[in-house]
Amino acid sequence: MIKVNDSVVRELRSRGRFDASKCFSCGTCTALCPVGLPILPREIFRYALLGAQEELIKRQDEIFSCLLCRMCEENCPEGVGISGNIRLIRGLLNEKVLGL
Amino acid sequence: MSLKREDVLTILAQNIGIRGSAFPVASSALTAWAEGLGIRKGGHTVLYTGHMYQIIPFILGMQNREALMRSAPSWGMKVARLINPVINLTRVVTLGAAHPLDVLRYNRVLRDVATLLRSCGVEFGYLYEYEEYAGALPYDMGLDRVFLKHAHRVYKKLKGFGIRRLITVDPHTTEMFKNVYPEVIEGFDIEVVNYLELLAERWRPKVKGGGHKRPFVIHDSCVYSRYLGIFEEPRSILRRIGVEFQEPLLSKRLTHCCGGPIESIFPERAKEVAKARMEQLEPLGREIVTMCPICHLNLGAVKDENIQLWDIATILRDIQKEQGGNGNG
Amino acid sequence: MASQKIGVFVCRCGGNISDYVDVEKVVESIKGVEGVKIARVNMFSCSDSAQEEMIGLIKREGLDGIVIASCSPKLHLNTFRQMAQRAGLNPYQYTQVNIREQCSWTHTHDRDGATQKATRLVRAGIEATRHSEPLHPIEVVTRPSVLVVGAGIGGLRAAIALGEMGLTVHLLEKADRPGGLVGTRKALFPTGADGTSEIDSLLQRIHTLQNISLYTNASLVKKEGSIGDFSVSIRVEPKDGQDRADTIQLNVGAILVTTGATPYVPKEGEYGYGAKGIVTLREFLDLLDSSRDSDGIYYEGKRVRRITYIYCVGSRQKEGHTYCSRFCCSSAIFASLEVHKRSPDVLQYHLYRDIRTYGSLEALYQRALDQGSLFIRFSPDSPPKVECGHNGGGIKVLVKDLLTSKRELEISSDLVVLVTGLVPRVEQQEVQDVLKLPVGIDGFFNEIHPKLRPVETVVAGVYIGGCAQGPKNAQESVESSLGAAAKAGSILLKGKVELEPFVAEVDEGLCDGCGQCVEACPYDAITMGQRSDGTPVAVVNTRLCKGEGACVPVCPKEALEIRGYGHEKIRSMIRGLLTE
Amino acid sequence: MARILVFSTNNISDPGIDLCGSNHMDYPLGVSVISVPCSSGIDPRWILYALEHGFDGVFVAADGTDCSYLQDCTTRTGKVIREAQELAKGAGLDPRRIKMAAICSVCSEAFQNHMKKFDQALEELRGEGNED
Repeated sequence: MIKVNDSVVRELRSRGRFDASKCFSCGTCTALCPVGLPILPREIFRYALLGAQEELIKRQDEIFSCLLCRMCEENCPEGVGISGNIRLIRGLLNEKVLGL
Repeated sequence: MSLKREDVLTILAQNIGIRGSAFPVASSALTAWAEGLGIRKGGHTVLYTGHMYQIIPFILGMQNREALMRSAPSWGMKVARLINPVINLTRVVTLGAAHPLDVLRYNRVLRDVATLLRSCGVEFGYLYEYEEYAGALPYDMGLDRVFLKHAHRVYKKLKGFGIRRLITVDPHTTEMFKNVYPEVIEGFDIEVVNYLELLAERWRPKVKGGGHKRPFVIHDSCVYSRYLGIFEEPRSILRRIGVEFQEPLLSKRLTHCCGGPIESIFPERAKEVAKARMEQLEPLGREIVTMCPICHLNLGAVKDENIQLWDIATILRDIQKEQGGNGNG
Repeated sequence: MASQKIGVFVCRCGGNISDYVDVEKVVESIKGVEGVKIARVNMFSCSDSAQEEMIGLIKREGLDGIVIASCSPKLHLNTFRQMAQRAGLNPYQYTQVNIREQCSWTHTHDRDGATQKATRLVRAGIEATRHSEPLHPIEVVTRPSVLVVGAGIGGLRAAIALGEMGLTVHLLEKADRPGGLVGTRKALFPTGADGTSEIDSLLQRIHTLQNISLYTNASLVKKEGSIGDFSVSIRVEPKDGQDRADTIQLNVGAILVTTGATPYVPKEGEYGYGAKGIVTLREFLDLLDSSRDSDGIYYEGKRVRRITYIYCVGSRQKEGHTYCSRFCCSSAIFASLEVHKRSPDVLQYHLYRDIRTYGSLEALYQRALDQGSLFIRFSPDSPPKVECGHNGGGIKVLVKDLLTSKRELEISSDLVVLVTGLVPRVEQQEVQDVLKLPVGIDGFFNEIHPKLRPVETVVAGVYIGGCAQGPKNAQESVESSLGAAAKAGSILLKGKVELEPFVAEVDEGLCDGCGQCVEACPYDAITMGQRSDGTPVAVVNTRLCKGEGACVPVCPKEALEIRGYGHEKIRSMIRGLLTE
Repeated sequence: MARILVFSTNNISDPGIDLCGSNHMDYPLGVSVISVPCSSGIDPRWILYALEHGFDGVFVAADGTDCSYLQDCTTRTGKVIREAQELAKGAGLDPRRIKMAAICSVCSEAFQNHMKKFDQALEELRGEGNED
């Protein structure tokens, strides 16, 4: 079970323009990802929006594997700022996990 | 085995925080390219390298020493993280690692850029040892606090030199100054222009005879094409000097990444991405044009021996020389 | 007087028919059929030139019946009936045979087979025309007055539209004041218009129109007569100082039913309803309406920071309310946008099955996504569970999120909004009983066809609009009510109306007066009368008869048939279909 | 190919059957349609007549709950079908040759499936008949 923790979203929004809620999970991003990680980026956004910090921590490798190449963002039908969102999640993890 | 993410990030944060650079190497190595060009120091308009081309030979050198690091004991990196704030480990590790030919090749790109700009009458200075890394890597990695501190410091320095306009030479530095700094620094008022934009606007090379028949294949940088919308400019300049080129299926706004951005943390994954890109480029020709030092580095790591990678500035300069001109036509 | 000189026209329909059916062969094979005077092929039967040519042939050859084998009668039955009329034929001695939708387009791979089938269909059509009687539409004179039942936003707008046409309008409202569901709402989606002032301005308009009478506390208690001339009784409840209700008799030419619907109220305990912090959509809208100037959202004095919406509460159920109420998604999302605007720090979770923000309302959904609303889809097999706080604890909503492979989520919420839809009003039953209007499976009044005849009912002269025929938003209610008003206006302004002549008919020679048909008729259109010799015989009231034919199969003597669908006609069509 | 007579209704099932054609969805060639106002008005004697005169099966495409005339249309049509089946039995015909299903104005796929299955079922019945 995931306990929805609204502080994560509040924190991400305080760091910058976190607009992952626009995502409607069509999967275009996943299909186009040159790294080919099936979890990128929609599932990660879902966990972030739900405040499932533990799930994000489990997927740090994927989160840091993103090239920020914006292939997905260019083709996102909802215009989600995917690379910006990934950056914000990295920031959150750096702070929470590494204290950086 | 490669370096762990937390080690990379920690050392990166330390390097930026303490030494102001992601990859602190000797400042002589950063400014060597400008020797003998007689570029004035400072001024309202400066050519801004952001260190990107200069550090590539060191990264290459370090990759060659990977075996050495692999043999280090597992506690090694812990110790490294502890001592890095005191001793510049990057500098130590890379000492003498850069291959002189690589240094020449990448420095040459910067010299070519400077010459091309001059040939269309652009005047500029250079900050030499005072130039700073723009901070793309910590920004991308989400090292927000470190990055913000660094960006403010860089901006203050630029203002201190009275700089009004930066001419950038690589996509990452361009993106940082053009889009990121204005977002995070209130009142950021320095104009930023990429040298490709300037060439597209002003360069009128003399062209003798027909087109240049070498079958070049063009590879766009993600940052140029998708972040900055710079993809018609390089094509326009290449056409202007008679270069013919092939477009891969994925190009311009849909260009395929070279894998570079994750090279520092996931070198194996980065290589796979680079190979995938190479497979798209290779069938179209043996000479590939890149515009970004990171692309050049990463594609270079997976290319066949018979494939040649050229930075766009080098190609333009070479042909300009063949055509026997320096100035604007 | 059956048709003896029949003209048959087989249409190529460009190539739509002739690409798959050998139309020349069809014409050849029916040329010898008894009664067929001429048989031709047309390129486009519906074209002006082809119609003129056919009219010429009908006149020249003295045809008394025609068959056109072309597209579906849904498209051109009336076109060709009018053409027949222009040629001096009775329009009901025309038969349209559908060899496009029901032949060429369904059997595209077997030209020979399709050609043979087309021939059989045309033979049946010839039989139909041969056995058709000239029929005449039933003409009825209409009174220029209308009864509108229900003065919500739809009824008010319809009354004004009819009043502006110059018709006398009697507007009935069951409650003590008009306005319906919109009358108390401050912000209507998607524009944010103020419902209260909207209704006020409509009422002002009504008061300026002399030919509209508004009755509040009033209900319809009796109806007699039929289209064009209804006689209705309305009962007006006693006002202060009166002790008796008034009954008023009115004569009207048409009746509009705009009785609306009512919000679904969850059962006690349904998703925790009844507990503190759990409200219906309507209650939530009231809460927003009553605090429009406030900067945050407050519930019982406490600032709300997390709102969870549960959609489809009481809608799309396996039993009971099986339908979708259409407006609730948009309404809830519109409300959530107001929350985002007033208080951006409120986090909003939308637990939904499907989002139905159709047309331009999709923009609301997009805006909600953009502003940070989180949409969580659940399966109807595992609806969310609401756990109410004990000892002052908050509310927890548990839901299996389909997008994270059915992981169970626990959402702590300060306020839970049950997004409820609309259900038929209990009071609707009276209107239903008085007007004998059929209702559909959902309990709302049924139109003849949702697309082709959306505001007409099988009771000629009675039209439905607004939520009485199914849940709608305010704008759609007004649109359909205005549609009903236009339909009523079109017959009343003309002064007369023609009804299709397809009503039941008794063959007095066969009827033995058993009376089974009287019982079978759902519209009380058949009564038992007497022949001149005193023997009982069934009598059809053609104004009440709807022509559905429920009486036909029950008659042991085959004495009853629907005009145009007689026993002999059907049997000969069956034979026609079997002739190779 | 079985010969199938379909009784359909002007307002409700006709549009559904027409939609098959508009979508170029094929069904067996032996299917022919006669349209009436409402399925409750179909006379069981017509059904028997069709079977006795050469149709292999009769299918009533009923209005179902969409009927604009009658709330109890399905019940009434059901009664028509039962009576027709009784008549068929009385005449020594297999009552399975008579079938009914609700076909609405968008039921093109349902109609296509019904026709394919009914055609097959009638072929099988014919096979059984030959063995007798």
